[in-house]
Amino acid sequence: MKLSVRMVVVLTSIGLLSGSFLATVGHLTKERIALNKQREIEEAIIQVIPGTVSTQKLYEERDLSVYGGKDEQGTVIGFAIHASGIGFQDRITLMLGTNTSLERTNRLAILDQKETPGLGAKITDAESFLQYWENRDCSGAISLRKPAARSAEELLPSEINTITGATISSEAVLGIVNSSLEHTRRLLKEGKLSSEAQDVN
Amino acid sequence: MSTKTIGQEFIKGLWDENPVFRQLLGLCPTLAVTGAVINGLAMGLATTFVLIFSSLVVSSIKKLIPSQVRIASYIIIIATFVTVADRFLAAFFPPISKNLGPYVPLIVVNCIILGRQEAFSSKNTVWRSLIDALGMSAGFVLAMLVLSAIREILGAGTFLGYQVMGAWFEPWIIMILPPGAFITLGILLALALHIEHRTKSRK
Amino acid sequence: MMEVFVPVITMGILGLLFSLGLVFAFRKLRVYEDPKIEEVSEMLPQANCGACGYAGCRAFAEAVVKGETTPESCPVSDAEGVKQIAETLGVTAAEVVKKLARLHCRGTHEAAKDRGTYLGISTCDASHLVGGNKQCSYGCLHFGDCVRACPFDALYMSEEGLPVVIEDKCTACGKCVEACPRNLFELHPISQGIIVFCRSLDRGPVSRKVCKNACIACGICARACPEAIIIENNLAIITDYKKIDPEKIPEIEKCPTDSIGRLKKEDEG
Amino acid sequence: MRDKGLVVDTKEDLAQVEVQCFTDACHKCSAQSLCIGQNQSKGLIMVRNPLRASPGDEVEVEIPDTKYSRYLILLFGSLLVASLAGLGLGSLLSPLLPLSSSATSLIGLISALIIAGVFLSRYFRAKNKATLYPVIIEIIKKGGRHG
Amino acid sequence: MELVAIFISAILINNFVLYYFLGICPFLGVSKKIDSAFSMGLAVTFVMTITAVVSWVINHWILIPHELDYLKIVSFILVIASLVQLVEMFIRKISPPLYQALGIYLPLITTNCAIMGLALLAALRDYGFVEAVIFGFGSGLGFTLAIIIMAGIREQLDLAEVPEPLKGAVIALIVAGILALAFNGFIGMIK
Amino acid sequence: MTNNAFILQSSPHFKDKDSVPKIMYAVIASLVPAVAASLYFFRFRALVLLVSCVATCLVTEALFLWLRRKPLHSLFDGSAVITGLLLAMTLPPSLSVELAIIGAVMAIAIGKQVFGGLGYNIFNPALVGRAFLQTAFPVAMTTWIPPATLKIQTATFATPLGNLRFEDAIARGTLTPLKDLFTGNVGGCLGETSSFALILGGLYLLSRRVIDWRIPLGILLSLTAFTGAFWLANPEKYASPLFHILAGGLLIGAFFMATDMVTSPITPLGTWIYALGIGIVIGLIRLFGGFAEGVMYSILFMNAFVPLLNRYTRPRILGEGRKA
Amino acid sequence: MSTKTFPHGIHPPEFKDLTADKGIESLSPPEKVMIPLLQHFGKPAKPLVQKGDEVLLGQKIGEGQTLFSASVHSSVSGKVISVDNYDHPGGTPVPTVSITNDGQDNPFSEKKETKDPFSFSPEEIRQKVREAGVVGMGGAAFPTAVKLSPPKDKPIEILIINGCECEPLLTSDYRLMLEAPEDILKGAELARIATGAKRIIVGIEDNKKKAHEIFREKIQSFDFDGEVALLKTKYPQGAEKNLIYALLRRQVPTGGLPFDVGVVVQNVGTAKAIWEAVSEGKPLYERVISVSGQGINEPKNILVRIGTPFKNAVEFCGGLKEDVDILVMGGPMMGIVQWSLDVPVVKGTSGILAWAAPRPGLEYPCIRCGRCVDNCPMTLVPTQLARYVKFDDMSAAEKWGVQDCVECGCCQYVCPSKIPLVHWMRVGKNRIIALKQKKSA
Ligand SMILES: Cc1cc2nc3c(=O)[nH]c(=O)nc-3n(C[C@H](O)[C@H](O)[C@H](O)COP(=O)(O)O)c2cc1C
Ligand SMILES: Cc1cc2nc3c(=O)[nH]c(=O)nc-3n(C[C@H](O)[C@H](O)[C@H](O)COP(=O)(O)O)c2cc1C
Ligand SMILES: Cc1cc2nc3c(=O)[nH]c(=O)nc-3n(C[C@H](O)[C@H](O)[C@H](O)COP(=O)(O)O)c2cc1C
Ligand SMILES: Cc1cc2nc3c(=O)[nH]c(=O)nc-3n(C[C@H](O)[C@H](O)[C@H](O)CO)c2cc1C
Ligand code: SF4
Ligand code: SF4
Ligand code: SF4
Ligand code: SF4
Ligand code: FES
Repeated sequence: MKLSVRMVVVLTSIGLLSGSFLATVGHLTKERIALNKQREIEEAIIQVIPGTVSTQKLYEERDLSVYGGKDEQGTVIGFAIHASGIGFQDRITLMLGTNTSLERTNRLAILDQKETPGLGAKITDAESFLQYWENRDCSGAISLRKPAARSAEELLPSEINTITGATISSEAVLGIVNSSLEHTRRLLKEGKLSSEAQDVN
Repeated sequence: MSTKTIGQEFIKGLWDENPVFRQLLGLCPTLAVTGAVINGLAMGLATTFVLIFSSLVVSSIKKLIPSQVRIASYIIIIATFVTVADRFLAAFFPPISKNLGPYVPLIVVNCIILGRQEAFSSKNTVWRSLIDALGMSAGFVLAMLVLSAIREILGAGTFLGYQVMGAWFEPWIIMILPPGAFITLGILLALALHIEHRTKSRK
Repeated sequence: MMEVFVPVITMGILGLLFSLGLVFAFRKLRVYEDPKIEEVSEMLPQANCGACGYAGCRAFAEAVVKGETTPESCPVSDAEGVKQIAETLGVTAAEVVKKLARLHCRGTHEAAKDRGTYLGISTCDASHLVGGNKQCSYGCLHFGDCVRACPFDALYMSEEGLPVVIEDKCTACGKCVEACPRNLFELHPISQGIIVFCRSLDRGPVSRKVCKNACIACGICARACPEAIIIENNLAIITDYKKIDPEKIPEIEKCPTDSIGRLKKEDEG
Repeated sequence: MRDKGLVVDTKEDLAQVEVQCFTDACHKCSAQSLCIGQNQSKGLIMVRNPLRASPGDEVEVEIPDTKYSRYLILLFGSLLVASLAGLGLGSLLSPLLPLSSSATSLIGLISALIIAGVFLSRYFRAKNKATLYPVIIEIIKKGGRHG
Repeated sequence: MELVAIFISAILINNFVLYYFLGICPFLGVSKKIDSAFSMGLAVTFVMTITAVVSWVINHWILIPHELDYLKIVSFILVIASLVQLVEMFIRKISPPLYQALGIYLPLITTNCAIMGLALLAALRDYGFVEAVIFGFGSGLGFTLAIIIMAGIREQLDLAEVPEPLKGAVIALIVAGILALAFNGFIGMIK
Repeated sequence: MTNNAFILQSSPHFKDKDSVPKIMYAVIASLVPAVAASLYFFRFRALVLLVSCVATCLVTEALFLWLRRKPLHSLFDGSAVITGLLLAMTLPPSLSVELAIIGAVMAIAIGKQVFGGLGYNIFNPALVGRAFLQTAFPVAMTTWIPPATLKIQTATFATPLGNLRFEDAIARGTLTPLKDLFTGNVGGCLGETSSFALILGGLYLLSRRVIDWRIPLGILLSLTAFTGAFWLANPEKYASPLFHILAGGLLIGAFFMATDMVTSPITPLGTWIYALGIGIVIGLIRLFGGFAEGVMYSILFMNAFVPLLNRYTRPRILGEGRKA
Repeated sequence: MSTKTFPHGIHPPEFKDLTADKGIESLSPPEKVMIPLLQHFGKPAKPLVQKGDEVLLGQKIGEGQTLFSASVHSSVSGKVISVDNYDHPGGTPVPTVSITNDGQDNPFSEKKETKDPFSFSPEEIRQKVREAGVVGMGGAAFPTAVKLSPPKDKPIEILIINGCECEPLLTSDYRLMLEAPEDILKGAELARIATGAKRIIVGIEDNKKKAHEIFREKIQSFDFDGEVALLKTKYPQGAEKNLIYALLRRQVPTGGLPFDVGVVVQNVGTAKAIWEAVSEGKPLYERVISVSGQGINEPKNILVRIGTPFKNAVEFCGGLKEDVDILVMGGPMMGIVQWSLDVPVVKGTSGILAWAAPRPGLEYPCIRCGRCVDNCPMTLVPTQLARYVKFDDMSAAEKWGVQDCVECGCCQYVCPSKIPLVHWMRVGKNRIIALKQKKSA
């Protein structure tokens, strides 16, 4: 009997000790981790909506969040759509900046991807991929030029270039963008993207 | 228990009882995060941290723990330090933390750590356990370094992100991908066995 | 306050539940055993060869502890080990009679002729199945099944084509005795003086034709030492090793084919 | 698989035997130290004892390992099927209940597992002794302790 | 269909062993015989499915509401350990001989990073309840598929003249590498 | 009449004349039309790749035989030559020689010799080499040049399947005509372009009974059924089964690679399952996967199942299961 | 008439024309005969004579002791010079009675059977067959009396007379069928009576059309329910399990005997020996053998006394050619190699063959071509079996059926890798038996 009691007591106290220790550690790191996450998002927003001074989360659900980028005056100068979906092998998370009417793209940033290095991973590469996303007409669905056009000028305003040898990744990004754009448009129409809704911070 | 000198206690982890090459322990993280040297190194260091602190704690309270609940106690202790390591990385090195993904938390099930507690720390003094943990960690870090260096150099032409191969070099992407991990580790293990065999037969 | 309280309580409860589970499991799983078994077991060579007649080293340890057998019954342990075990158990160890495997054939490549060009599988048992690759139907086939069977690397194939016992390594485990399809190995005490190095039952003229070193049943040895050696089925047989008179050994060793006698240097490892 | 072993203890028509292969295998296993069942690392197993071997006897034991695999497959297979079915049913029923679908699925899962557990224990009660225990097929050597 | 995608990808594309390198120990350790590989696979699948459920519940009903995500590691590992213990006791209750046969690899399940990895990945990806379950089940099946194939190959390699230094783990790793190559063919099938 | 001259062996004492080298050289002979076609369509590139792959395979094989202290006569059994030939035949013509050499080394080293050499490998060595290259150098391995006969100068060029899969060929009406597929006047790997040459070689192997007829037949059947179902449902989007049979590496795979005896099942039922499986996986990958082509992956994938298939499809022994 | 056959099997070159048209010649008894006491499947017979004894032709010199043992008789009259171990065509020496021939051929028993042989009871027939030491002459040399005693619970419906002689080169059964068809049919009728079978089927391959015609004609004169079936020429058509399948579509259970499907199979030579044993009380002391092969100068079919050294038989046929390098007792597919011509002809010797073997092909590892699987008449998987044996996994080998291998050699014949598959099977069977013996010991 004595042994059993000791077993319970020891294990419970180890649990209690570890709990308190972890509570401390958790408490100490919590803010910093939250801050890291926020900073990552903010930096991305600033990158995809040039001129942003402050940001605000307008909408959030799984796989899709919409942020507003504001100028000094506090007016929303563009939306930053934070979305993710399945790529060549694993998830791709991206941030797309658009104007407030959701008709033109600003810029695209890829936040997280596990595509093949040297191939699909070129979606993070400005020269081969991201450059084509600047200033596209996104009032309708954006489409992919395949085989790739030789220069950006050849592309239609609503077209982007494929990465040669990585059609799937290009298509995946396109798919994520198109569906999140459409979703966001719906939200906009339903009035769920009012900038007064909630403030980040 | 142990009759080894302190020096031997440390050295054995590097080769004779190298957790990866000789004991085949903790292969999952070894394979998973060695695509780049920086990740392998970070993982190695995180594991080192957990191993050292768990060994210290376990060896200092070993008398208090009834043997029937020892595994459970070790798990809690290890998990605690793993959480610390995980939080620390997330707080101060967010990119690395992101790259390592779930593999840092997975240190908790790394057989090396639990195995060392069971086989060593629970029977030895704090001091010896520390040396043993240091040796084992060094062995683990060494393995991670070798593997990740091969994979990164061949797979990307870089070492710790610096270009080391000439421009002529066409990176073997396979090396950073899962098949390359398996095959490289396989070949390294074969080499380790071969070396072991050689040294043994020479004795 | 809650911030610290909740995790501490959560962990406490988890630890409690977990330990209760373990206590429950533990109380159903206990077994008792004599700690000496473990101790003895650790002193044994851990070859698990079964030469002692038990299922393995642990089983032997158990038997020793229970007094069913004696420490020296493990043929693989050296004298030192046996003494150690005996001391642990507080008994006196008997003298170990070390045995060795001995080959009863001298049909080297040179001495024993081939039957023909053997094209079958290169193992003794396979060759034996088709009558063997040697003209002698009783002797060594040279493919070394015995060498492969030896768990202690105590056998090797000599240049002349016969398995040689390395005395230091041989533990008399008997695996070669089992492996040889022609039953050419036997275990003998290390002090054994005289051995018949042939198993051929062929008549003298025949065996002389097929192998230079054959026993031709001439009977010189049997006449020299009739109380211990007889000729049966065209072969000299030592009926009782103990009755061989050392004085008569030179007489016995007059065997024209050297197929009986003491071990020679070349037969040793 | 057959294995030799030493009878350590007997109880009714079962005997506890220490078998070689388990110990051998365990010595090589890297998870050896984590073996929760202490019995395993010593290679102690319970076997049927129709030959009435007594402690100290050396016996040959037939371990029906392919049979184990079959029954383990059956066991885990049915538990799996049950849990998935329970989950599915639970989530289908959620509109009828004032609970979230995850809660109902969980309830479904747990109840399905309990039901499956009851059925399985019935099923295995019949099987256990008859076919599943390893069995002593031969007493190789009588030990010293008889009577 | 998102769920189908999760399921297929867990089996063929993001296979736990061949892509995430989780559960390598049992993959190398219990893949010598097909029968035991299969039962090990199913045991892992079952435990994975249940773990997916339980860890989701813990995560979403306890940890997230109380902002305790730093207790994730500790609580997951304890939950998994208790779960295995529970399974163990259940089997012990219904069939002592099976328990004694299984005993050898139950510990391998507890310390198996596949189970823990599953709980963590499901949490990391923010899966919903049903998704988590499908993910757990699919990953288990993927593990089972990989380990059975491996066992088949290794039984065959027992009858091959594999060079001495390559025997055992080495050849198993190389086979795993080629398997990973072969499974690559399914990449991109899920979009 | 000397006694010692007789042979000692177990029965039987009569043996068929066929031998491993004869079989291997038959395969090499059957590859002649396809090799000729590749030389015709890709000229110098083909020559360079063929020679470097075969030579590297032989050298690697010799090296391993030496390391393993095996008799060197196995070098000339022809299997390494086949591996080299087939590897080269499945490479894009524009691939650089260094990469081809890496592939050939890998094919023999990790595809064959680590398992114990001829007869013991689980996976098709040539395909292991190719899969290694494909994964190590995905861009180089998916960059195509047009055959010399087309006399066009472009840096990139699509294979018929790539064209179908990634460039909406049916919708755009640019699907490669079957005639070109048959003669081989299209882009693609060295040896896969000319269906005619491959069929010729395949028929020769079938007539010599070197390969098991069940394998090509099973693959063709299941691929036809699979792609046919989709084609019938939506011919606007999916290509016809005939197109799928003639395009890409299907024929070389079905006749020369899936039939590799070492890596295919030995039991009749197992062989059927294996062949049908390959066809279906090819269909899956071609229609829904991330790659235009699926022959290599599907053969490797099914290779992995061969030990299981052998084990679970053991034929019933004559009289087995009858009551005694 | 359609030819019957079984699945799988092979077509090795036949070379039967070397001796097919040569009538049976008698070889005069040699100076000295060596008669092994083990010429059958089972235990050696117990010697009844000693060195120096005088024996007569047909005198019993070895008594079969157990059930699976057969008596042995002297094949000459003369003096016993030794009872000793002597080389045997089986490969290992066995106890052998050596007798010098006095050239008189004084018969041991004068008494001629007076009673009509067909009126004997089954037990009497068996008794006479056992007395005469008759063993199966189709290869296995199984004591015939045992075969003629089916267990009570296994009623025999059909007696098959095996006239396939599917082995290449051999023609002794063929000549026997041409020259003594009536004796064979009479012996068959006796065997039918002994076993209680209702029907007799004579199976003959279609490369022996002449024998088939003769039998179809002769069988008319017998009043039993009989049939002469034509079988496709294919090896091993004569193997009893395949023969039974070909003729009756019945499968003998694995590990079972023809009894289990109500069948007994007897070789034509055995049938003739049964007739002679019962009608004349003549023991089995001589038999017909083919001495053939490209290495024999004048291939012939000859009637020889048991115990005659091979040398005498071969010299009677013109001796060996220079380039001979293989000497075989039995057929080229299942026969046993010999290393010397000194061994004696035994009851199971169906032929002595010699030829110049082509240089043996190099052995390669198995390339899993599956030809062995496609040709094994027992539908085994020889390559896998050989691997199991080679890597010493005897339980797997047993599970995959090594013990069902009849050692016909089809697999090895077709194997392009030249793997000694049959040798592996035999090693495997042997090891399994040894393991079992060790267990039971
Ligand atoms: C190992 C390997 C990795 C690949 N990785 C990617 C990738 O990350 N993204 C991608 O879109 N395509 C990738 N591909 C190529 C695709 O499978 C496919 O061939 C390509 O998307 C077709 O595009 P193309 O028509 O532009 O060549 C990879 C191929 C291989 C062999
Ligand atoms: C132990 C044993 C018992 C046998 N008993 C009988 C028997 O009672 N009746 C019979 O017809 N054959 C019996 N056989 C013989 C076989 O059926 C078969 O005829 C014999 O082995 C020769 O066959 P083969 O010439 O095809 O090799 C027996 C064989 C063995 C090994
Ligand atoms: C592969 C093989 C081939 C055989 N071929 C013949 C044959 O051609 N003629 C024959 O009489 N027996 C042949 N036998 C033997 C028969 O199976 C069977 O044992 C025999 O006919 C029984 O008759 P017996 O006991 O009178 O010898 C063969 C056996 C085997 C295994
Ligand atoms: C019909 C046939 C097809 C073959 N196909 C291949 C092949 O696709 N790839 C290859 O490397 N070797 C092939 N070989 C050669 C050989 O079998 C192969 O290298 C073995 O797998 C090596 O063990 C083939 C041989 C034959 C007889
Ligand atoms: S005659 Fe004697 S010594 Fe010579 S080989 Fe035979 S058994 Fe050996
Ligand atoms: S002693 Fe026996 S086992 Fe050893 S080589 Fe000679 S015949 Fe073979
Ligand atoms: S395995 Fe046996 S029965 Fe089958 S073909 Fe080979 S020798 Fe004949
Ligand atoms: S015939 Fe020979 S090479 Fe072919 S599978 Fe059989 S054993 Fe292997
Ligand atoms: S380290 Fe992953 S299962 Fe052991």
